[in-house]
Amino acid sequence: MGEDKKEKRYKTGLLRSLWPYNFNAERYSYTLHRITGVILALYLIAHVFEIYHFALGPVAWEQTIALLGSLGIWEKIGLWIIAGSALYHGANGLRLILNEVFGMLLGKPVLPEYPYTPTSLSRNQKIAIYVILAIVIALWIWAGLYLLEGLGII
Amino acid sequence: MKVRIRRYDGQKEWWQDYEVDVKSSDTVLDVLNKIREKQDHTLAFRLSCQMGSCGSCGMVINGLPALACQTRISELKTDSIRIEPLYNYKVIKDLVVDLNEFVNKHRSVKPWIIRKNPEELEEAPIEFKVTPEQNLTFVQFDYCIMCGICLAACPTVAIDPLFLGPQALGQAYRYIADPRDEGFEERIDILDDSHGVWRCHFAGACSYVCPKGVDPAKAIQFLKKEILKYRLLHKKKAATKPAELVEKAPPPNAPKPPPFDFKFEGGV
Amino acid sequence: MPGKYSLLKESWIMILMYTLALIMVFVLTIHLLLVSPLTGKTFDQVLTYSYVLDNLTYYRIVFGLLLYAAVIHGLNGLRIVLIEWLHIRKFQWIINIIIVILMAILLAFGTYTLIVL
Amino acid sequence: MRKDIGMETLDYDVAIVGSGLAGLRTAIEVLRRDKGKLGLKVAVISKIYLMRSHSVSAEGGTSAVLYPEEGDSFELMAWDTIKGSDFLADQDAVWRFVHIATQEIRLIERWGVPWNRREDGRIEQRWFGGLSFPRATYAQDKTGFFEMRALYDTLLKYDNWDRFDENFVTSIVIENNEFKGFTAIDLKTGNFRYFRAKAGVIATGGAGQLYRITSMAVSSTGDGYGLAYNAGLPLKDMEFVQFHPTGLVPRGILITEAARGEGAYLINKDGERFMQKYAPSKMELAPRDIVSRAIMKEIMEGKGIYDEKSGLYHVWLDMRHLGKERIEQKLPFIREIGLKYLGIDIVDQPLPIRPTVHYNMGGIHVDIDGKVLDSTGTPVKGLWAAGEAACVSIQGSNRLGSNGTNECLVYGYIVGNDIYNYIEKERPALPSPSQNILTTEEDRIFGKLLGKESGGEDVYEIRDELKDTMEKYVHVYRTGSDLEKAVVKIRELKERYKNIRLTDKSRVFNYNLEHALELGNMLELAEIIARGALLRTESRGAHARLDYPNRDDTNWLKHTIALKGADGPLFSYIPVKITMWKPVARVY
Repeated sequence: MGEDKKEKRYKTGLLRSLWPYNFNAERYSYTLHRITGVILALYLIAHVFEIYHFALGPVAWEQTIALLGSLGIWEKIGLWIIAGSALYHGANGLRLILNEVFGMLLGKPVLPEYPYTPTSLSRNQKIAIYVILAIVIALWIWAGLYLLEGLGII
Repeated sequence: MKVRIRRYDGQKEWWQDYEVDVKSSDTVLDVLNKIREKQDHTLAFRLSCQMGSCGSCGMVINGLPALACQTRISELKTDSIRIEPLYNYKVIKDLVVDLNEFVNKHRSVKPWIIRKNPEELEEAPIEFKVTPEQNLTFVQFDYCIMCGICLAACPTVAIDPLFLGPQALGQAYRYIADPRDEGFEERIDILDDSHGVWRCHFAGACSYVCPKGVDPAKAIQFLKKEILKYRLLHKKKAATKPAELVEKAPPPNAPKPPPFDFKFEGGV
Repeated sequence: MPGKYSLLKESWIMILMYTLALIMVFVLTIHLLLVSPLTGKTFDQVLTYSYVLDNLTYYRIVFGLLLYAAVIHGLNGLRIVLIEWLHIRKFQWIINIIIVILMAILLAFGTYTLIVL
Repeated sequence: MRKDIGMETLDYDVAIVGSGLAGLRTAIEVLRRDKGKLGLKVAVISKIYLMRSHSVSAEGGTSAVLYPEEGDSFELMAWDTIKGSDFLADQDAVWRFVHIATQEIRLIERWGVPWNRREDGRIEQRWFGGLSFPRATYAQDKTGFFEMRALYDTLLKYDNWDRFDENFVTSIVIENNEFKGFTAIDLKTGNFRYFRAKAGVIATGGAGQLYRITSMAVSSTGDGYGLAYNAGLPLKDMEFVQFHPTGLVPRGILITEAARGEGAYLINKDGERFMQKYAPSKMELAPRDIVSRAIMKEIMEGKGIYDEKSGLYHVWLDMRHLGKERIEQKLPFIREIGLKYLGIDIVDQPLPIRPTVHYNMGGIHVDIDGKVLDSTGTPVKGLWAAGEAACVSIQGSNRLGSNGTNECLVYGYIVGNDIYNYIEKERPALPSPSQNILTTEEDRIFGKLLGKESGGEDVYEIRDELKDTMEKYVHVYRTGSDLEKAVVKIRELKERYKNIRLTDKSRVFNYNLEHALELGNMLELAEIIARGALLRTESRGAHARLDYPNRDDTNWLKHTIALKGADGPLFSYIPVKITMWKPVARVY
């Protein structure tokens, strides 16, 4: 197997991998899952250091909060994105656990019937995806309103 | 109809436009044949059976990997076609891609029946007993024609060429699910690798584009389940019970030719 | 050469991933509820020193679990993205080591925060 | 791109050209017998990728006697085969063949073929045309595909072989009646290769591409026949071209005989099951030649249906009464084809079908062990042929449905064993041909064909005209005057072929060059078929002459042998081996 990374391949790479256009809903959710995952991991690193300031005492903590507060609306938007990421990543992750660990929502092996509609991408899976999206969006709007409320806009 | 084809001659890449007369019943492969035979003899693409069972003509048609021989023009619902070689492969010439890596990946998962006693594969009494229900557990995954389209759609293969890919993993599951096979433990280390089965994150694109309904995504999720079961519960292949060999039947008549004036008295 | 350059069998790592993910569903829900409208406070109020201190000391085990689950799950996720993206078997151990060091640093800081209070 | 022209020499013990069922089975058999004892190295050479061979399109089933306790017997299968062949089959070969078929079915079952099963887990069988017992073993309607899968996957198990995908073999090197290797072009680089081998196998399949409407793949251009013929080896019975009765209009895509085996009807314009006129006892399940002739007769009598899109006449294949569940279980691929190519669901509409070219009964003249024979009837040292490329002859003048895949399997087994025995016993050394042969061959391809700048004939135009000629004059029904016209036309095309010029001058994946080489073989074959048919003044099996409508056992119970002469093929005849049954009238 080609260990050589420099081999030229056609239309390949990170952006292609994350570009689900023309494909199925699961591939969109794959892209979202991966992007939200990376956002959360990076936020986690920052968040641990942010909380570390808490251990340094009330003054350091107030300073940190003030520093973040100086970002103004961007802090809230950032937190809103992170809240959304956490909600989506968690909910979609639960679906993936059902799929991967328990083999659920996939259907059984069947004799394929033309026109082929793979059972793993069929009704149950689609319902799960849309239910997840509905819940996540509802909670995300709620979180957004809360964050904006804190800013005194609403 | 306007056809845009991605060309490559070993040095430079370019898009070439062709104007072709098509009938609505034509397939994309017919269009390519018309171009090669009537307009441009230098166009290179693979084809063989023209009925969707050999898997030669995998290519990307209007952004979606598909078999050219079973994509009808009328299904595309566009007035121009854009044809590219399969994504994620090395292109050799025009629409011809290098499949060697793909076949090596397939071979690396040991896609053959493994028995504890290899003699059973050579000299078994009669046959393995496989009920229609047991047959159903793997026959879907045996539909794979090795066209390589699923790897062109897979987002993991797009960044990780070392990933075994949906085809190889699907075939690994096909043999693991086969009630005649006993090779689960031999395969598990190959599959349970840092570029093995766990690099699948269930984007499902392979199943979405598969021209034969193999549903490799399903097979891979089942494979994960089997591996987890094995690691956590030490259960081997709970999916299917191993097949039994049918009892030894009476030996067939010894091959001795009948006399010359043998009278046939059957109900023909 | 399967497994030669990996620290653990990939399936054990994934078992850890799934387990931590399930744990996080619970502990992260608690964490988010503590900074949610359900507390009856505004967003600025939930960030005050006294409120946070109350929570951190009262739910110390929850936050400890969250810290360990999140750091291991999150950074391993990052590792998966990296080994797929950089996909050179020979140098995979470098990614693994960087991730492990990063994990250790984050856990050290986090644990210190939780213990010192 | 590589500019240098170099010749690679690759040394192997066994070189197999063709990667279909017969080729793969031979490779497996050699390696399986060997088990590292002699360390035989096998090369599998194919002009396409392995697993792309046309064997994957075989649909219906594979005949074998599995249940003697239920009334089947080897005698019955041999009788069916011989009667189906219109008594042109060599009966000793058939007798051997029916015995090995049983073992092959069970062997590939153990290698992973998902045969359809009975409720108790044993292999299920079904009816097929011309059989007197339902003995077509099947895996849905993709039997050939699943067999290929199992063989290919099993071959992967062995280490001591190399695959040469996309290597187009251009000639067999034979000196002093001894096989010395193959020359080939590596399409991927355009390099010239010489495969030096102690034993060679030709398993290249048939030549359906001579015709416009054919169920055969684009790759089935009869290269093996051409290779042998150009090397001065005789071809046998080439005028017998099988027309499968049910090819989908307009392409000729195969609708398996299993559809009729499951109970489908053939219906003409008036809604009549016309087969009762032609084969009252077997009806739709008569052998293929009879059904094909019946359909053509209906069309000639004006009882066919005209298809406006393609301008072809056809009849209906009606499966509506089978029910959806049965179709899904047993004929899913046929349903898929109907939906995919015509938008017709066989569950509630009949399919338009007409005869389509399906199989070449003839082939390279081989003996009962698959050894290739030369013009005097002595075996060429170290050369075998198997499958459709060879003519043993088991299929005689008409192959029974479901006897094709098992001929490949059986002869793969026989040839593989024979090769192993040959190498084990005689321990031949690697051959050393005179360099002259190789350089001449290289010059023929790259100098005289690829490098040629003069001339203006187009490969594809000649190919199209050849296909139209064959379709028009050398079809199901043949007449002397039509065949004469065909011969004249083919000779004209052969003259024009000398004048072709290639537009693509590159080395990498030059399909233009490959097609030109294929066309050279196809023209030779077309001439052999047309002239052989012209000479055979009788109707037997698949060869039906309107001007000689009867079988003539006094003059024509013999095999045709075609040899390359200075000016077209030279014909001679050899007797049929009749050991069991004397020819009787063939009525179904």
